[in-house]
Amino acid sequence: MSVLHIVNKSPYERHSLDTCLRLAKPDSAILLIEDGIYAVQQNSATSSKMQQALSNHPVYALQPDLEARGVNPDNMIDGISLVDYDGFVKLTTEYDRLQSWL
Amino acid sequence: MSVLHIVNKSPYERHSLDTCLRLAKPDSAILLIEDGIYAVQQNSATSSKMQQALSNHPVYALQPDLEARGVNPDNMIDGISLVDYDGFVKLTTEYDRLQSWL
Amino acid sequence: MKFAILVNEGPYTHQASDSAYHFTEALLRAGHEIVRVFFYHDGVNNGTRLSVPPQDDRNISERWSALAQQHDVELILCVAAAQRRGLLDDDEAKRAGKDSNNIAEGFQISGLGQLIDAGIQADRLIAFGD
Amino acid sequence: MKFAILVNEGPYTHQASDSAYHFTEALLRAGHEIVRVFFYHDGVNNGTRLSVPPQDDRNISERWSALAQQHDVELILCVAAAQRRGLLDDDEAKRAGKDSNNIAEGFQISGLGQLIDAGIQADRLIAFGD
Amino acid sequence: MASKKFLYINRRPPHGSIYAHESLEVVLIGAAFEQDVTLAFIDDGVYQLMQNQDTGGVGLKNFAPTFRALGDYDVNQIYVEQESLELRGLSKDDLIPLTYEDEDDDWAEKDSIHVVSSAELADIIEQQDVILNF
Amino acid sequence: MASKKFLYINRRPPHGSIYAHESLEVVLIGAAFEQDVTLAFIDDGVYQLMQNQDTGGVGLKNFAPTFRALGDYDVNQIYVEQESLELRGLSKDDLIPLTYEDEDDDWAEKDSIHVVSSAELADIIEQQDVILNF
Repeated sequence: MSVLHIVNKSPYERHSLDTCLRLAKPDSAILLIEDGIYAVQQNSATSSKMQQALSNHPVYALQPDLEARGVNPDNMIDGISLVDYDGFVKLTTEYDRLQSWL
Repeated sequence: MSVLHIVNKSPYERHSLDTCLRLAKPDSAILLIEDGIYAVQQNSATSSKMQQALSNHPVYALQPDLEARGVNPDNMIDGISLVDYDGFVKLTTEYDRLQSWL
Repeated sequence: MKFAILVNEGPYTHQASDSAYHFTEALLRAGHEIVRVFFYHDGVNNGTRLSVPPQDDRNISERWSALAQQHDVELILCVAAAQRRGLLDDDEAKRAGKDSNNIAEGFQISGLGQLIDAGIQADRLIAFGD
Repeated sequence: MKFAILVNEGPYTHQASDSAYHFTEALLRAGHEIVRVFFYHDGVNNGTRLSVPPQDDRNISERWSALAQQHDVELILCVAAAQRRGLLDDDEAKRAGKDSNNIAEGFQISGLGQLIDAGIQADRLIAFGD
Repeated sequence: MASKKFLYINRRPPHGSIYAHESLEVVLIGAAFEQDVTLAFIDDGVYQLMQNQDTGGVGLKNFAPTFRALGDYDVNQIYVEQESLELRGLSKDDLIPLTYEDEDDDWAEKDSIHVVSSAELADIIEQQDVILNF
Repeated sequence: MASKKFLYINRRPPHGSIYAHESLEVVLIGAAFEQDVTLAFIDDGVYQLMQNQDTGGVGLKNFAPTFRALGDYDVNQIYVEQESLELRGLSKDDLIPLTYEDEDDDWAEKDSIHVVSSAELADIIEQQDVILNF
């Protein structure tokens, strides 16, 4: 397996997600943590970008970070999977390399 | 006089400059410091935005920060004025309120 | 004119403390009065006396301490922010049962009210941060 | 599997240290080996023993110390980053002529080579930061 | 001492960093000084007011409920930028309802949150004496 | 011990924060470990390589000249993203020239900097064992 890209920045204040999506190869995965969580919201300025990303990459979001931010899972873009910290660890074993877009 | 808006973030990584320009009233001034300096470069993705800003606001850039970053003053968008730290202080006395877009 | 300065980031990591220092020096050159320099968030880390920067680099904490001494400038670390981050004076250390303190000469620990008071007293409040 | 963890931000200000801690706990739950937790940039501030957070809040430094003790996890602060920011152990303090030190139990100060070595030793290196 | 108009501008999301939390601490302390206080939530700052924040899983302190106390501290001029909400797919319904009791109107309960346009917010910024941005 | 491929991704501008400077310190230390080292400059990271940086006025340490030493440390795979340069109105001529002497080619002086497209950079990222992002 290839790279797990980890994005922890809000897509509205930083350009980390854009750069990640520009440089992530198809089949590499994307995990949203911390303020990166805000990219999951449907009907937002980010949603078309994320929908396109989902056609090339598995996309995950860290549930404890989602809950902390009060983002309703019902308002998540379809196709994003939630993981907890144990699932986060599992992902990091399934992908060969980890790239944190700090 | 009105507000001196101070922007210290790169226009390519953060949205601070956009928010500043959206919320700054005409005749308020804009001072670029630290990584905000990169907004001065002509023929860049930021230059049309800055040219428009210049029609509504006096725009200043902090020269020591410009020099630190190796930005050539010859490549600055026309109409931006350079100030040193003494000039920065002078600006803060000429405008009634200071707003740092941190 | 009376100025208050707010520093929101620690030394070295962000340019904020450097910019604030150069601005404060320029204020003094121009003869302005400095009500207070208030350190908040990671800004409290400017107040350590244990910093050992490389010899060819600036010593940010000592530079602030010297400014305080030479120009009688009040340097205040927010107590709540400082406690979280491990910046303690002798009193705070004793109260918390800690075996040592680490605050530098010229810095004082006080409440957030000093920030509001600075905003009220000063003609201009300027913030430096990330 | 062997993991190395890099923490680039200090306690409380950014979530990085919290995320790294919860991730490390989950690694241990899953039975993975932890080569080293390396603290760089403001991350070195996690190693203070002088932190006094509010009583209803987590104590980030103590939590790392406890993890080191219970699971024999190596916690390394980068020496150059630590010196700049005023994090010293007893040796460093004496060498620099400082009157006290402030490092917490379980943390050690060492060189940047330990980060590279961690990258070489570990099957996975993961970074948490701003 | 003359009263000054203080504006706190909140542009950062909660939890990813402590700025939002420590900013609220300033507002609460500041409320004791009897100045005229206004809060503005812009950009990612609007996320600070999201309902149903549950920080149990990340082990951070949840300070969002504290916003509800602002009315009791006479902090009831709270402006949220419409453009910032829309960009994020949010509306006022997603935000914690904040209210105060209006002593000039027989203690009627009133809404503290006002969703305003960028242009209105620009006017509000111009009316202040002291602006703090976290 | 088997050699690993290390990639350092630099995305932050210099001087506004210390990340770029402390990242370079990692690269220099890492060079002693005889691993395969690649550097990538993306987004604002390209500003780290700007010519004529003069930090005298801000009193910060100017670490830019240190990049010239990388060739002597066998760090000569330096990739700069074309898209990042263009967006900023920059070209390779604005960057510090970095070179190395190729021992496999009679010590001929060669260019260390390669301006590459996003697609090429994506391939380079996929070929690494350890990725460090500052």
